[in-house]
Amino acid sequence: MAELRPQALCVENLHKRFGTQEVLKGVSATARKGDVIAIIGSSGSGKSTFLRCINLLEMPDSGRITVNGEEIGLKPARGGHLQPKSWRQVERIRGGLGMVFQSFNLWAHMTVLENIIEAPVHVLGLSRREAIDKAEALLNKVGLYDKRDAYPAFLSGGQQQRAAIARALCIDPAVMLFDEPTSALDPELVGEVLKVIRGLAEEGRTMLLVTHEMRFARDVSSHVLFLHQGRVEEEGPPHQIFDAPVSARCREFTATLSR
Amino acid sequence: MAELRPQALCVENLHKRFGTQEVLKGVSATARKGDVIAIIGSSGSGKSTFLRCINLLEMPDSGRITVNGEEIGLKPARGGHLQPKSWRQVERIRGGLGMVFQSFNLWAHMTVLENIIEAPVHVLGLSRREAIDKAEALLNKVGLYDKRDAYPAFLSGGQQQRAAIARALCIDPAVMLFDEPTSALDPELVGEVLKVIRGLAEEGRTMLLVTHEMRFARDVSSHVLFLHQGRVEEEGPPHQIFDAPVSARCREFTATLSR
Amino acid sequence: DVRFGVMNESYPPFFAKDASGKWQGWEIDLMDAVCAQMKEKCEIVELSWDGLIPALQSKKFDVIWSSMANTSERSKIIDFTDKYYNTPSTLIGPKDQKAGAAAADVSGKTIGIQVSTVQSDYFKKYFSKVAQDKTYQTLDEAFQDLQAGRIDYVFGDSLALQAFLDSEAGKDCCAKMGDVADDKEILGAGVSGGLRKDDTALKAKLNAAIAAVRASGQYDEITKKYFNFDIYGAK
Amino acid sequence: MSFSWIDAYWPLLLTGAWQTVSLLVISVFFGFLIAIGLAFAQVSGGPLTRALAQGYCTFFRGTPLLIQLWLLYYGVGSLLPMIPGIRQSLFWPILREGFFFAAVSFTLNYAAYEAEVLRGALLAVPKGELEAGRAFGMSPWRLTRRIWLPRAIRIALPTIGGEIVMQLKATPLAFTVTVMDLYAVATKVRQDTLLVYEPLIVVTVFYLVITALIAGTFRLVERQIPMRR
Amino acid sequence: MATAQQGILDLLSPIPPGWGGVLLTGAASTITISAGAFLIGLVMGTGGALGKLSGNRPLGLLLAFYTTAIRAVPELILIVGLYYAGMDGLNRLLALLNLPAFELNGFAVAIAVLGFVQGAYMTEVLRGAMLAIPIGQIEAAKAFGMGPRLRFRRIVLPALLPNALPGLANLWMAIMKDSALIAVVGYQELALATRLAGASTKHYFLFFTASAFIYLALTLVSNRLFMLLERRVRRGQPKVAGGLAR
Ligand SMILES: Nc1ncnc2c1ncn2[C@@H]1O[C@H](COP(=O)(O)OP(=O)(O)OP(=O)(O)O)[C@@H](O)[C@H]1O
Ligand SMILES: Nc1ncnc2c1ncn2[C@@H]1O[C@H](COP(=O)(O)OP(=O)(O)OP(=O)(O)O)[C@@H](O)[C@H]1O
Ligand SMILES: [Mg+2]
Ligand SMILES: [Mg+2]
Repeated sequence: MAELRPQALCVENLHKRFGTQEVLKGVSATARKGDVIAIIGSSGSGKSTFLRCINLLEMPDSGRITVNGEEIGLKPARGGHLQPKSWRQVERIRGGLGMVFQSFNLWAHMTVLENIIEAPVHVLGLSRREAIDKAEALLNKVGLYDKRDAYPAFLSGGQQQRAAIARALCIDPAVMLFDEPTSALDPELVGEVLKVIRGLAEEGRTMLLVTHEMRFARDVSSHVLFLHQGRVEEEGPPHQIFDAPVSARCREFTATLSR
Repeated sequence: MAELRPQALCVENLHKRFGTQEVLKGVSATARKGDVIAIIGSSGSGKSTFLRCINLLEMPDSGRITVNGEEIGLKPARGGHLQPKSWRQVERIRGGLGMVFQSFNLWAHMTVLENIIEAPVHVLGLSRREAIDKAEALLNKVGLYDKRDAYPAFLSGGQQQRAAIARALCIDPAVMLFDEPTSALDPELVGEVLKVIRGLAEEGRTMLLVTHEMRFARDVSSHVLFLHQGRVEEEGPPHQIFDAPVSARCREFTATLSR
Repeated sequence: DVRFGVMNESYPPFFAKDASGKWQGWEIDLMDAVCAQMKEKCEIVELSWDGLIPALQSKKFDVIWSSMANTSERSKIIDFTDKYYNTPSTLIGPKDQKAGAAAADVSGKTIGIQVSTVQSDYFKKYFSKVAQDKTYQTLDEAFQDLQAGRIDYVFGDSLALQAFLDSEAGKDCCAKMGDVADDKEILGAGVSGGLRKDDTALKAKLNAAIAAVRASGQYDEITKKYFNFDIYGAK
Repeated sequence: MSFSWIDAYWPLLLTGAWQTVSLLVISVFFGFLIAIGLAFAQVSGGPLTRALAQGYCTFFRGTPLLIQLWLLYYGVGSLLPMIPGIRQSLFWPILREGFFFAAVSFTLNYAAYEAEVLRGALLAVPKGELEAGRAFGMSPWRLTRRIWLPRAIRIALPTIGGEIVMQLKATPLAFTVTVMDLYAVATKVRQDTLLVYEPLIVVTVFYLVITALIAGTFRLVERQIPMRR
Repeated sequence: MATAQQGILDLLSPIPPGWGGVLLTGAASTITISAGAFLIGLVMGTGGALGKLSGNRPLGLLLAFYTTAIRAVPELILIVGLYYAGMDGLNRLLALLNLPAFELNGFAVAIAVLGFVQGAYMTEVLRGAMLAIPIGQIEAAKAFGMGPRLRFRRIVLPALLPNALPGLANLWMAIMKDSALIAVVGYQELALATRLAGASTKHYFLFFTASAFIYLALTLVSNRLFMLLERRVRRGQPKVAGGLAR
């Protein structure tokens, strides 16, 4: 059944090095519309780098990236890495990718509300009114309505993270890249985010989700990727990864779950 | 038995407001030597503020703080909050409190190693050699030895968090304040941190630990504080809080654990 | 012991500092002569124009000896010795311009003047209704604008203007348009030494010395070294 | 203290004040625009544009403004009349005025100083916030306009305020090209009357008012966004 | 042409009657004055910035007055006022008390005044730079028990320098030219030496160009130093990636 849905994101054989350290050694992933792919792996295994390569915040050294059937044109640049043929294309594609950063990266000179409506108004061209309505609905959903006029520096960690989630959701992206979106959230809010993600998946949106919370990964994902030292060590549906992992490393890693 | 151990930290009736919002409405907590107190509660409930008030990064509006039997002298200041009578005393006491920040706050102009030896060398007066030896042992413990000469901006989230933990441990503090020290760590590393904390508790160190990972809280703590809207809604040993909470709110909150 | 305040920017041929730091020029020679007459040891204190008055008043030196013209405005603040030179005021302009130095001649033209000179007072009284003025910090700048065609006349002290007309650049472009009609009230006071108001003893001494130097012929001797005419002006 | 001279000089003082303010506003406004370009050329341009921008800043910050003004007015400016027809053209009345040259050279000079300040501020914007902008598909232009520049300007505000005051204090140099700004009027009064302090005190009061206005405006703008301190 | 060549060399020769030596001595005193004023300014500015950020109301008001008033007052009036009027007053007071008159070195007074003014500008530059430091880094220093001085030396200073250096470099460039004001108390630096040479010889263009080159050389050297310093203090900062903000 899953095979009938169109491909939303396809990453092939991504390589990336920082200096002499090869962080990604040929990582591939494919997501169909409505997929929720969880990416797990130990700290420093390259999860964030993988996500950041997809929207070209980091330039990969080699590999191919296709979003919604459109391949990002890449050409070799000086310095050994790739570089987009057309920045226009990259910007257009980025506009359809929502991203929640591990360190939130809220814009410090804007209030929460302004942060959220920034991209809808100035990238997608929504009217301010529309954007605000939408943003307020999202703020309600993440329980941050009363903080909408606060500046990020005055928010608690969890509040910042929720603002970042709302910001990413507000552009209605077809594909979402979440880098540990629940790291600063309490279990109740994690549950809320879980619900939101499920809802989005049902709407047919695609999600890549880096997380350290195995329970969350298992509950939310349709597919799990286990990254280890820059390679996909194992992948499969959650029940396989968590209950019957094949590779020794993956077994070790997920074993702690039931500790 | 616990009653025989000397008091390491005593916070009485702490109040704190930001503008019109009262964030802490009289929070008290007592920790004896070797206690590990977990502080849980929903996002925005004032957990970080509570920790930050203890070492006076935020000035409380009222309340008393006693560290290792020495009460911090506070006097009212203009603006309605309190203010230390002697900054000297505060600095001395802070030197004995290790803190891991929710947002890590590594010093960006220093390498990981320099970050870690900074306080031991310049506050405690350790020799550079000694401090480096100690720092390297800690880096090994948190699995960051190979990144010791990297600058924080080039580390992954989890690596930054581990550096921050090592930095706090390196001053051998009698009391440690951990603000979500495992939020960016994978389950294996969480297990490692758990071990470290247990080891420290056995050495007789005292820990206050804000966390969203209930399983972790339950495994590591000797006492749990459930904060809700700026008040201690419920407190007790972990098995009480997690298995038989009295208050409805706490029941609701911890219920998600077994989801 | 008398200390003479000299402006620290050169104004040749009256006073100029050479590369080895020695002051020379007509006014310096005159100073030496006056000092010899007074039997005083003299000393030069050099300061920028902005420092002259305050330094005089706080007794850092005793007399301003720096080609300062005596005007009624100025004599409200400090006292002046008798004049020791006074030169006519001249208009110069491009060669092809019609000569003449009356109000009718300059009508509708732009005249360059150095700031706070007697000429600027003269302009105000006689030319301001018919011509426009442009104020310069130094005459050298005015000469450049004259050559560039930004102004039609330069109005100033005949000595300085003549020096310019004698130079390479001046020879090519410009010529004397004429001396302006005299006005004793504005142009007549001449250049004198500036003194503190209460320093009447020194004033008397200096006046006597200047008169003696003039009477003895020393004045003309010094003048001859620098000029080929008498710069004392009308009595 | 004697201020009776004001009676005779007030029309001059007024035009002087007007000249000072116009020079300040013109040079700060256009200089700032140029500075933005120069700063970006330095932080994100190619090697050539970077070198050009750096060279510009070095030259204009490195040589005295007086000399720049002098070269422009007496050097370039005195060549202008040699261009045939220019003396008859519409622009001659502007081109022959020192004001034009003062405004131009002040603008160029201010741009060089401000570009340095902006360059530092652009580099001080946290990289993550720029990445967030990019991740949302902002084009470089939009990212610059909405995130990078506003954020950098905010970081640089106190310094920018200082640079504007410095520019105000530099305006008296215009006198060397015959512009009678307020300070020049004061100089004239001082030389006419030999009053040492009074004319300068009038200038000081005027400068104080302008500086207080600048400082107040900047304080207001700074307060727009609360800072955690 | 040959004579002109010869003339230029003669005019610029370091031995009188050439003016080269005068220009170079002038340049040396320009550097002395500027360096002195800059250092005083740094001290005042650091104090001022810390004071402004301390949140102490009376101190804040005092410093607001300092930065507004001192920047607004023309340096000339400060130097002249302090050196002449100020000292007159002082000496009159001393005379009343039957104490010997007191002589200040004009050179020192001018440097102090210029430094005092620089301090007002630096206060703002440094305040801005301090505000741009992520607050968490300062909090971390506090949390580890660092006292204000240690904190400033080890954390605040290295973290603010990258943000402050461009502004400080600007001030340094500006003070090198403002040092010309020293002339009102009777000292001579590069700018005045240039004008003297020009007025005495009428070769304005030559000497202005020569001194422009000296200034430029001073600038290039200071630029280089500031650049090396900036590169050093920016260690650990990631580069801004890509072309124009991709
Ligand atoms: N500096 C500040 N100024 C104003 N309000 C603040 C400030 N810091 C925190 N707050 C507010 O105080 C409340 C408590 O914040 P705190 O950081 O203590 O929450 P927390 O319990 O740590 O939450 P989280 O789990 O999300 O980190 C929040 O509503 C927050 O918005
Ligand atoms: N800009 C960079 N320059 C150099 N090395 C980097 C850079 N960014 C990341 N790295 C290194 O690349 C490796 C992978 O980093 P990445 O952030 O992808 O890890 P991660 O899997 O997201 O880890 P975590 O779970 O801790 O966030 C790490 O060892 C990190 O130190
Ligand atoms: Mg990561
Ligand atoms: Mg918190």
